[in-house]
Amino acid sequence: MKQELKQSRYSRQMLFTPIGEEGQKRLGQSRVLIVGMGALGTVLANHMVRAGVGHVRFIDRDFVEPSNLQRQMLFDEQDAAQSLPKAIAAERKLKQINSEIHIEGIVGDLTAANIDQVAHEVDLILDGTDNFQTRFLMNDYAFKHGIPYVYGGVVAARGMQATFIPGETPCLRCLIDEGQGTGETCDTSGVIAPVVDIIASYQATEALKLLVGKKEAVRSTLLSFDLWHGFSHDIKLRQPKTGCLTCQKKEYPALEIKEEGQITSLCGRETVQITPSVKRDWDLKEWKKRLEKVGKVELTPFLLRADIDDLRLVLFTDGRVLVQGTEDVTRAKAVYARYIGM
Amino acid sequence: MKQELKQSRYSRQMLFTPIGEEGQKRLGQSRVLIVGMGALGTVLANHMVRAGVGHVRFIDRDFVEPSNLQRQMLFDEQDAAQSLPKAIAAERKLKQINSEIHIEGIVGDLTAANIDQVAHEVDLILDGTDNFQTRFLMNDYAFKHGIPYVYGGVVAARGMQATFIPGETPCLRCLIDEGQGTGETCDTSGVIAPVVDIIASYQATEALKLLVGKKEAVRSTLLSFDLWHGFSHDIKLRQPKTGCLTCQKKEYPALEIKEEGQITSLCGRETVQITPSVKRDWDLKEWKKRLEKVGKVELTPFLLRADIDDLRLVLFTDGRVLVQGTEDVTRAKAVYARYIGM
Amino acid sequence: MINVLLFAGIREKAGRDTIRCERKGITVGELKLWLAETYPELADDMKRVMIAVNEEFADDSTVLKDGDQVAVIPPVSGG
Amino acid sequence: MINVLLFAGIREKAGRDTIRCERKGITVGELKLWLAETYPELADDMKRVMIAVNEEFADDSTVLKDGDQVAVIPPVSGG
Repeated sequence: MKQELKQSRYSRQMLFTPIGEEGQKRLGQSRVLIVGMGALGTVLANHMVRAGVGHVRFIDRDFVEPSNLQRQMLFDEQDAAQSLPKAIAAERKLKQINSEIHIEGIVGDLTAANIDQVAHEVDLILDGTDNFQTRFLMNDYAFKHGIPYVYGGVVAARGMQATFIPGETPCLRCLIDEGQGTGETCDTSGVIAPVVDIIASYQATEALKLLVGKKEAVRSTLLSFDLWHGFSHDIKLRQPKTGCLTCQKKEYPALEIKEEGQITSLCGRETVQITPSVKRDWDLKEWKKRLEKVGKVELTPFLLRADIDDLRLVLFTDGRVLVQGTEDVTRAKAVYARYIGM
Repeated sequence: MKQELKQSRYSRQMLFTPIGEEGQKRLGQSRVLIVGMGALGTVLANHMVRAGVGHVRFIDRDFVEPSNLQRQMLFDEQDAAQSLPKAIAAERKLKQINSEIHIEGIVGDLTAANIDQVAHEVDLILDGTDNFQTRFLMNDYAFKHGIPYVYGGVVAARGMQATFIPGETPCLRCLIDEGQGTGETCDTSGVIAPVVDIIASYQATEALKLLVGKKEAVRSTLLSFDLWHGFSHDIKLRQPKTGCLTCQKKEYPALEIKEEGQITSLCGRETVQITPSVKRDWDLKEWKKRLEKVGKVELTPFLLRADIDDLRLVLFTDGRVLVQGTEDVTRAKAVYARYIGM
Repeated sequence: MINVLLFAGIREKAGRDTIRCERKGITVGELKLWLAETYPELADDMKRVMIAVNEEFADDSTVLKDGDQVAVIPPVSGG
Repeated sequence: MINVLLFAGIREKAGRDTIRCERKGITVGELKLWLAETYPELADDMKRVMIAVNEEFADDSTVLKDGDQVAVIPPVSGG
């Protein structure tokens, strides 16, 4: 019956001439990595999975909380009630949407130590993170391995998007100096969901162009706009920065594995994350026994929560700890040192 | 604990200054109508529900099919396998996302005969439809009752968005003449999901501005762009059209109830819909008995499917019939007359 | 000289993205008629397009000036 | 004269959306220094902003010409 063909899953996408049957086949043979499964990440994953990208891999270090529901479109109240890791909750939802492709969620933090393994053989990297530290890591990896890195960022009603392609465009490091604060965060300025959707949808579009082999259609600008106040810029990216450590000198500084553990203040979360330099394999039941002496603790299959004083510690099996209720890195370190040990 | 407050559901939206606590309260007291729960409609509903709009009502005449999954973001494979009406499938998903607001899905076709009831006391109307016939109906109703109508449209990688506010802007009828074909449809040109998300997110943003009382922030332009080929226009809307039947002469032609049943060819579907002029109350079990003499029939709790020759008829309790497998209105009418009766 | 910019399916049909019109003192309605006569493949589309003059919406009665940028944009109905 | 356009938080801090700079032959780096000195409330931001000159990305060594439009845009890190 002719009807069956017309009703096939990707028919409307194949009718779009620049994709067509050939492009659809290419999508099915593609592999992408999405780093971060928060606001941008959930929209990106939704697009890649519905479009029929053959292998969609993602990594996220966080779990679902009620304040995520306003904008993180794959999560519902149950996910928040169960404090599911975002990579797990997203994988469940996405598999209900498309069972014909490979969907692979990883609970963890992308670091210089694991990026070779996590980004192994992907065709491009989609940015769903909330910090420039991880962005420089993705950027340096992408330029070292000759794959595109698709940047997106949002705060308040503002968004930015650019696609960095080794050998064709400048890189993120040409535009922004590492190590400088970024001013506004979701914690000070908030964020509205539509700007998230729009930026991630621009990222998804550029990814589709690359995956179906239409590199010439990729927008070679940094798009920057404010959805509420109504300004918009499309800034041309022409020359790499003279002496850029990533795309000119090819030193890729973000890929150097540092000895000390990493400490990050998470965007908009009143949370400090402490990652050990060497991956641990923690027995959370042991930690439960230890910490229930000093506070109220709760163990789920994926993490351990401990309320101590006015703070909450969240422990993961890989040795990561979130200190919630403060943005003061020193205080977080102190609490960590006291209850977990440096 | 301070943490609880910061983690509250809408905290990131309230941190966004133009919304704030006052705006969030207003959203909770608002009521919106979304017409159509397809590509645009699912994104619109997701935004309204996550943002905490107090009462989200929507109407859709269609059911979920596999070809919808590529872009209609609230639906999964189960919904398609069960051929759930879109309004039902969407309501189920949305209630899992936010149980604290009122969510109301209506299975049916918006017509001049029922719009008074369906749009009763809403603050604005969001456009998730795929045809200009229904758009003129929404436009005329909105201008008669002094509420905003938020237009969006997509095809291929192109999108358009404008917000029509009685007494402040021209109306849809000032821009487009009724009764003229629209050229490209999803059936001839396809559609990609990111352009859907972007247009619906622009619509959602303008709706949020209106609902929180920031009318001065609303964009007074017709936005038009092509996401793949990279052009974009922001066309200023200044003067209403001289003698416009809706916003100048206040005749609201789309609100006239016509005697004959309505016949519509659905966008990209090889489907003709036939709606009776008077609402029916069909017993689908009776229809099953009648039609199983001439073809293979299947009854679900919501509809009856009958495969007859190379066509499929889908009957709903309100008397609507979809004739699938043809776009030929005359042929559809003939089949309808033969098996259902005019 | 009026510079007419074409978009979407209209651009593909015409096989070009701009058309120059040397007629003077015409209205938007007259420009559409001229386009339909000069490029018969566009005649059908001219009945339903939206016209922006210098990025501002214009109806058929708008009079065009020398140097105007006219964008011809088909309305989008899908959703 | 160089016309400097401010956006987002920077616009709010400065309480204005444009600043005119009459200095001649300066680079983007020198303009940022001048802005930081002239408007101390912007000094911190000048360390991390991105600069577009006439809608094209520019690094600190870019030399500015009379009439250039300079957009000062803070990078966006959330997600």
